[in-house]
Amino acid sequence: MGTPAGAGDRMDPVMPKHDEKHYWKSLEERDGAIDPAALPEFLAVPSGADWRTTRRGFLVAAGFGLAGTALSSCSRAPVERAIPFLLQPEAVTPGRASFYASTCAGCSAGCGLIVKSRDGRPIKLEGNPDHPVSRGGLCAVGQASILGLYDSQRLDAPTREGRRTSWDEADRAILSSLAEIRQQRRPVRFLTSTITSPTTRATIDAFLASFADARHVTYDSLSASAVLDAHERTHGARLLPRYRFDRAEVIVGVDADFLGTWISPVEYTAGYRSGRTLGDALARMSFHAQIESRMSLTGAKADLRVVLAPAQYGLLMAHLADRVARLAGANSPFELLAAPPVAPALVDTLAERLWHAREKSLVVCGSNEVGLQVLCNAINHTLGAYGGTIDLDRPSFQQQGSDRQIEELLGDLSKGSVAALLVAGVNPVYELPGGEALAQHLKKVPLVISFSSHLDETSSLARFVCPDRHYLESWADAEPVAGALCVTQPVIGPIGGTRQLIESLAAWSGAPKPAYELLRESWMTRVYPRRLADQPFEAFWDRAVHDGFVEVAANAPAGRTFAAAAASVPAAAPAAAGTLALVLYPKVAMLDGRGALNPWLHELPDPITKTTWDNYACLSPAAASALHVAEGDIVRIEVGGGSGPSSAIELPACLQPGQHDGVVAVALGYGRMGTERFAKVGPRWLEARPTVGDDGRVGKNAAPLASLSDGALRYSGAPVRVVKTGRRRDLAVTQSHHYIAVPAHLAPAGGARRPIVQETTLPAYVKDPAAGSHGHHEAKEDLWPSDHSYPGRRWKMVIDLTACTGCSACVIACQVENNVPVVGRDEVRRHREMHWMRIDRYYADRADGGVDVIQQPMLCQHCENASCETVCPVLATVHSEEGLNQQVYNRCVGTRYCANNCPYKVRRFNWFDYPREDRLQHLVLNPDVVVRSRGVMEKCSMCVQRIQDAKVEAKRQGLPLSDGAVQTACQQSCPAKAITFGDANDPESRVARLLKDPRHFRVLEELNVKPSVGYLTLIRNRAEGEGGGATGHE
Amino acid sequence: MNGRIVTIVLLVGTALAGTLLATRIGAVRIPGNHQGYEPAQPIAFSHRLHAGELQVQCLYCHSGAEKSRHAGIPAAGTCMNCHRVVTTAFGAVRAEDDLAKKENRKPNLLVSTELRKLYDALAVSPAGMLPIAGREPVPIAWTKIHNVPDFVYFDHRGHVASGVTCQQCHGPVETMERVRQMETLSMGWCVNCHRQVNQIGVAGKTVYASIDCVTCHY
Amino acid sequence: MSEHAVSLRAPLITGDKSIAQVTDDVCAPMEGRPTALWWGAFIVAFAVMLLGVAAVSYQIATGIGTWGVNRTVGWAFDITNFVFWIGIGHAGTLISAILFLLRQRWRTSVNRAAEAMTIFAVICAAIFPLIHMGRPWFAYWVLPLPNTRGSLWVNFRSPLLWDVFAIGTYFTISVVFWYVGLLPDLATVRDRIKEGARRRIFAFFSLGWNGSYRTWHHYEAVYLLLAALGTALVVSVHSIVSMDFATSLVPGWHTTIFPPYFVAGAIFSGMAMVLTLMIIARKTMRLENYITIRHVEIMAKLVLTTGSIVGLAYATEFFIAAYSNNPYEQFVFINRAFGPFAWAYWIMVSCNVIAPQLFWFKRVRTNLAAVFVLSLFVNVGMWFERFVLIVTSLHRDYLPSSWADYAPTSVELATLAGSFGLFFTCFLLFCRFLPVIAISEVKAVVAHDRRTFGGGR
Amino acid sequence: MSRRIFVGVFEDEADVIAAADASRAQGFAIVDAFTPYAVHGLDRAMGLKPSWLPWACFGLGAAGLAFATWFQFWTTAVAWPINVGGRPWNSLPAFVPVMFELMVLCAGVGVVVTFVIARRLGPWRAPEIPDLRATHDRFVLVLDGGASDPRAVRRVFADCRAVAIEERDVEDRR
Repeated sequence: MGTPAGAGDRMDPVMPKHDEKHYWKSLEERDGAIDPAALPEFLAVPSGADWRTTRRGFLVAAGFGLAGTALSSCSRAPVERAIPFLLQPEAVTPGRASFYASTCAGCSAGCGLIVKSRDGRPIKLEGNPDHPVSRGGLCAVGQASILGLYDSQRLDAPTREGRRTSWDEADRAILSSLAEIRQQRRPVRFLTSTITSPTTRATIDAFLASFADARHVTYDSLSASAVLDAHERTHGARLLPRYRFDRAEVIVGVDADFLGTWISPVEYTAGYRSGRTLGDALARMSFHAQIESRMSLTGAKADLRVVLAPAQYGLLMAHLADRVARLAGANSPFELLAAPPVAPALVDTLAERLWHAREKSLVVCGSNEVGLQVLCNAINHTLGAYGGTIDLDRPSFQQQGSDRQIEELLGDLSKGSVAALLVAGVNPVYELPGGEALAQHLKKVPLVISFSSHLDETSSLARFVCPDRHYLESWADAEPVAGALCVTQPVIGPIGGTRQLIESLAAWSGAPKPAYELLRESWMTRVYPRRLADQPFEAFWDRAVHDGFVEVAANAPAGRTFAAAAASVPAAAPAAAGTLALVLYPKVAMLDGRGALNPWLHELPDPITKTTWDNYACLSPAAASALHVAEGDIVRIEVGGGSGPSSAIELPACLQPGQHDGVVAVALGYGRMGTERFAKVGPRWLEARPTVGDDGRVGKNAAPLASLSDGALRYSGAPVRVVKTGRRRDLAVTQSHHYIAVPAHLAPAGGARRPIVQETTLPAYVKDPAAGSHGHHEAKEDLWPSDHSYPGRRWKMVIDLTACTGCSACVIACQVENNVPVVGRDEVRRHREMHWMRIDRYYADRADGGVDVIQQPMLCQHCENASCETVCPVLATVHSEEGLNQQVYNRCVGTRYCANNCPYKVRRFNWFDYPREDRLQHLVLNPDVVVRSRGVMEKCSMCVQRIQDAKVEAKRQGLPLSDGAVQTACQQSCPAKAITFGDANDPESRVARLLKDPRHFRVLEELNVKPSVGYLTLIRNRAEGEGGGATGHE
Repeated sequence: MNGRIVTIVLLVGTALAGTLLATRIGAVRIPGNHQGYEPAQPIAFSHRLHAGELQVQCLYCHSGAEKSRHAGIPAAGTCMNCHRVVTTAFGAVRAEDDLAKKENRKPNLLVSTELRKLYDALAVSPAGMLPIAGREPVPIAWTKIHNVPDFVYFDHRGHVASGVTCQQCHGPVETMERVRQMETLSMGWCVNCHRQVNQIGVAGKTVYASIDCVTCHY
Repeated sequence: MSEHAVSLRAPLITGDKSIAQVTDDVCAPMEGRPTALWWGAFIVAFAVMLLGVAAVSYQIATGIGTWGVNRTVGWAFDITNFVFWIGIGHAGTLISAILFLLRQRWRTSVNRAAEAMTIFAVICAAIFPLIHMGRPWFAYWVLPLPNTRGSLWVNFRSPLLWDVFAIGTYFTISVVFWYVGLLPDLATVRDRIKEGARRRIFAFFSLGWNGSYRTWHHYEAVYLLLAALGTALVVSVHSIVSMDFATSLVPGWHTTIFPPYFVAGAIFSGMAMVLTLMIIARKTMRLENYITIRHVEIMAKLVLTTGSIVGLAYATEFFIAAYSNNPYEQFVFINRAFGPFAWAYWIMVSCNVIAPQLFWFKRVRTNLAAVFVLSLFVNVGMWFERFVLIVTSLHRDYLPSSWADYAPTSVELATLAGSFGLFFTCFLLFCRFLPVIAISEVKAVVAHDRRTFGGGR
Repeated sequence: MSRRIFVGVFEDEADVIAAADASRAQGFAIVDAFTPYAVHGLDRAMGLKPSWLPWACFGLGAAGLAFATWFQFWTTAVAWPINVGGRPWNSLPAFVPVMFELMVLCAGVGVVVTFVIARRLGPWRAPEIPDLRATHDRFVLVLDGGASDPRAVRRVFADCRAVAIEERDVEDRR
């Protein structure tokens, strides 16, 4: 497929070429080149002669000049070649996209994909709507994972002692040393992250079987090990249950960011949203309470948010368990308990709500403390959640890591007893606390084989690196949830000489086979027997490959009954004076650092802090002022004595409202090896500043601050000292004013809070669906004659603020679809980010001292009376007859008047020609969207390229354009299905129905610009008028 | 007096410039307009012969026009559908046969110079059309004639679907030995046609051709 | 009637000049060698201009990104400088046209220089709309030219396009007016020169003017007509420039009082600049007898008046915002006075409103040094007025999410400096090569004075 | 053929006005006067009609206005009507500024061009000037010597304190 892809590019005349500007310039230059040639004659004439002659002289000159220009214009534009296939492949029609089902490997959640491939190049990943796990959504990380395919810094051949070598040589060497180990019966360890692929697991087992002492060690750097361990205790089976948020009516999350980063966010978001659906026939609104110490995406969405120090989770949950048990009539598992860390009334409310909705209520805990998880299970058991909102019969395999195993392995390594270590899918030296020590120990291991596709902290220490393929080049499968078998199929020929993990293992087991055969065989023997409907294997297989998944019988250890394990209250260590509790958390984009090589993810504003390109120390405003620290001040975070580099890092401070005053929160996943590449990101000019930090990397690695002891990888709770260093580093934030209210000292009377977002509470909504509305400002009288009707289609969009979680999947989806450039840290700092789709995050202070968070996706509103259009002198932005606000790049001269005049500030200007350093990454560009050159304005086009394609395709087939035939990129990717787009003139369309919804409102409607994008009121499940939530008191 | 001489000289010059202009007047055009562009192609493929004399349908080779935005240039494989058997002009074959009969020998295979290029590209031997061992096929690099700037998205599908004939934009290709750009392909040319067909329709049936910017620019 | 009024006063031109002396005095600086002072000034001005040229070339080659502007503050120095220079450009035509219509005979001593200043200022101004474009090489697209795009014209609804026509017309008419005024003087200079290239040049540009009274007769009519048109332009141009802002929906821009407010502001700044230049000119070029204290005083009065009007406009803006009770509007003005750009706002107020009030005192009006300093203050203040108007309105508009700050880059500063360099370079060349005072008109005044007050024959 | 003219040079505007008056009284044909500045009252003395240029100016202005009005309407509402921000096809109020500007432009530039042509001025015209000081500090009155008696002319000039009086033969350009 490699060559066709190449051919495709040249075949495709609309493939955006970077020299567009140059093409025009060269024309200018050529015209310019003629006139000077004519001038000398003109100037020569008058000398000596008197004036009479000069006029004619001028005529002559002009004549020649004109002739010259005319002649020059006959010359040709640079010759373009068109190179067709020699033999046309069936599947590929140049210029026509084809779609393949596959499975995302961005994380271990295993979401379903539809890969859009154009001329043999995958250019866009979309969610698979039929997929049993993800149900059509796809998160930011998943969306962005396509860029990794076109990463020119991927290893394209195996290396030995850091030098590249051939596969044969590598295999020979590895086989010989493996044989040695085999007959010396020395220990072999295979270290991986969670592997949901039955085939891969089987292959590994088969490979290890030939060794006397071999073990497959699994760990997850974002560990949920405690959940599995707890279930081992309480249910006798070490497994991760499948949480069914769609079934839950009351959800209590304890430190579990299940909408953002915890285990399977897309799946959970979809479920969560389906439990919070308003408007149409079935109106459901679950109640969600979140107990956490920092402001997480999930907490931001919660109806009730309780801010608590990590140390106090245990006590609170104990009280919860106690109350619930009482309500259930059982006797409390605890004799006496210390006073609850929050108002007792609050605990009562939570317990009662949970009990009231028993069997439909759910408590999830994100902590990695087995004790807490056991408590959690106990509560859920009492509530009858098992079998209802928690599914043990079809459990999840999305997290299998065991902290105990990795701890043991590290022990063995330090003893130097391991003979061979094979590392796949993990980067322990970077991810685990004590990485430096591990690095030393690895040197003692005779044979270290890494399957990493990059040279990272671990693979750079390995004797052999046998680079695995990108998942879009691979044949693989996955079983994220028992019974849901997903297929990953290659959509492009391998770029570079990589080899799939299972192929390598097969080769070393002495039975080399291509991955495709390995997979089919494994399915024949393992999956096919579990089929539900009887059909021949071929049909079964083809169906699976076509759909991307197949539902089969779950052969998981059947969920046992609950055996009350000794639930104890984890001791809450009193915080030592002058210390803060450290909380290490994964960012939505960066997770554990697997996104660290992806510029899109670095530039994606964090949904809460809106900061890009860095990690930072989050402090509550109170804590910050106590430390005399302002935003951007670099602070030093010291664990324990603060001795030794590993236990202290320096980061700029970031003030985070709604965070516990006793907590400092730091994001994981930064400071990774390989981020040096971003030194070259962004435009280079006089006052440009580098994207990377002083150490040449993006951010700092916080993993060393975590701890791995007695079988648990701990991210939070460690007491740290925070010291101000006196240095500064301004953060690159896309939003500099964070509150929906204007600064108090500048606020006009009554105008402090701006009516940008309409919100209300559930009871108010039930009483009056239009509650919270600021009144609709439909202009009755119009100064102008109504010259413009929209008889044909009328594209409109509605965004449900109640559904939107702010996860930012849409932002990346838009970036990929529309070739939005990456501009680098300095440009973002200067407020010149280019994202067409942004998510405005507002805080709103509450009476009780808490803070509410509002997420509002903001994109071009495609106003009917667009203020940007009237001011453009050259008609570069005008209105289409389908109601779109068109931006014509090639007509734009770049006055920026339109951007000034846009009340929503959604227009983006090309301040520079943004360099795309990695030429290979040009292959990800969408050929249906122009790559904008310097000096032109751009903005959301409502994916007009998709509209046009759908229209033409409908015309071609002589069919009407059905509702949903056109989906914008943001809409398609949204895991919460918050975005609806369609033809408002079609009364049957979903968007037309939502436009009639009483919740529907439009931002800044009073300006009478008549936006085509509307929003649905944000509704929180709270007592009417009550702010809700509470803050923990020490 | 001396001025008079200068005057005469310059009058002559002006006349010269005038005539020069007159001769090149046809070539006066806005930069970027390549009307009349007629480059040589790697293989001297004759549309007159194929589309004209032999009546091969345009869409037979340029099948993309129906289902993709690009009409596309046929793969060499498509040529082989016929040229597996036809290796040179029919007349030449006939003559060779007669000659062979006269000299009573087996007529030997004639391959036209242009078609040889095709076979070379595919690395097959004209005799038996079998791949030549150790020879890599090399794709044929045709020269694009109808170019629009990169910021213009023209889509063949819609036009073919609504019955616009190929000749309307590409001219009487079936009469061209070497293909030549007939129209200016300027924006005005497109827009005016779109305006026109909204009035008079295409091939009798009424159509709607939008003149929105986003019809072509996005 | 006005003649009568004037006649009661002391003669405008002091030193009991004869007509002949007028010619000699005015032509003296042109005919002598340039002074060291002139050379010094010229070299400095030219160097600064080159700096500006460098900055602009770098910006055009690299991108608008070399400026401090961002997604929220799309305009800053560029349009600030544009409006500033346009404002400066108003004094010339005002003095020539309006005062001519008002039969203010004192104008004759300053109108020539003022008109020249207008032209140079408009040139400086016109540069900015050009270079503020992302793709200046396509600037000609703003002109309604025939084209092959299905005759896609321009957007006549865009205030920016109105500017193109307003500025174009204003520039053309100003040049024509200035040149027509120069005609007789060019002839005078021509006839003072015996031979050589300079004579040929002056002969060329004086269009064979021979002082024929029949020509004078029509000339008077043309001059009057141009004055009338010029007056209309002075008012219209800045009104239209103000509509760039007034017709938008940016709070702080969208204000009905802009046209008169801008015109007043323009005259204000223009007058201040004339004062600055005249005070230098009369010293360096020994024209004390032509640009007398009285001229200075009259202009000081004008500055005081317009300054007060501007001050009133500032107040009115606040009042409108407060009274309209539109929260966005109110916020913008509170933010101006007390927000992040308060410093700029208060510079503006103190320079434009408070400082000129000193002109109530005759002692100040007639004290050259004081007038000079105050005129400088006004120049600074008026630049900041535009800066405040543009930046503070933009940086915090409707959605708090997109609020942003702004800081100029070195490139912007260099560009601003460069525009001053260009202005003074042009002006110095003008002083060197053309009569800085309208000779023929002054002669008329002198003759008139002699008739009214007598004088040695 | 050449003709004879009388040239009187005066030092003061009052004198030249007097001379002009006297000459008209005597019935001499005044060819022209040459002065360094526009002498008030000399037009009356010479009996010149008011300039017709204002009419030209008005006509040109009207033409400019009409063109601007038509052109803007045609481009925005007829040639290619484009929906710009929902504004009406014919947004007349928005056209006013350009209408005004074009009017002024045509009137202003037009009248100057007309003047230059009407008075036969031009870049390459050699100045026909009876006394070089006429652009400096002298006032010159030129009479047609055709009919009138030289002595009478001399007397009139002398009475008006002429500093120089001479008779010349000039090329007749009529």
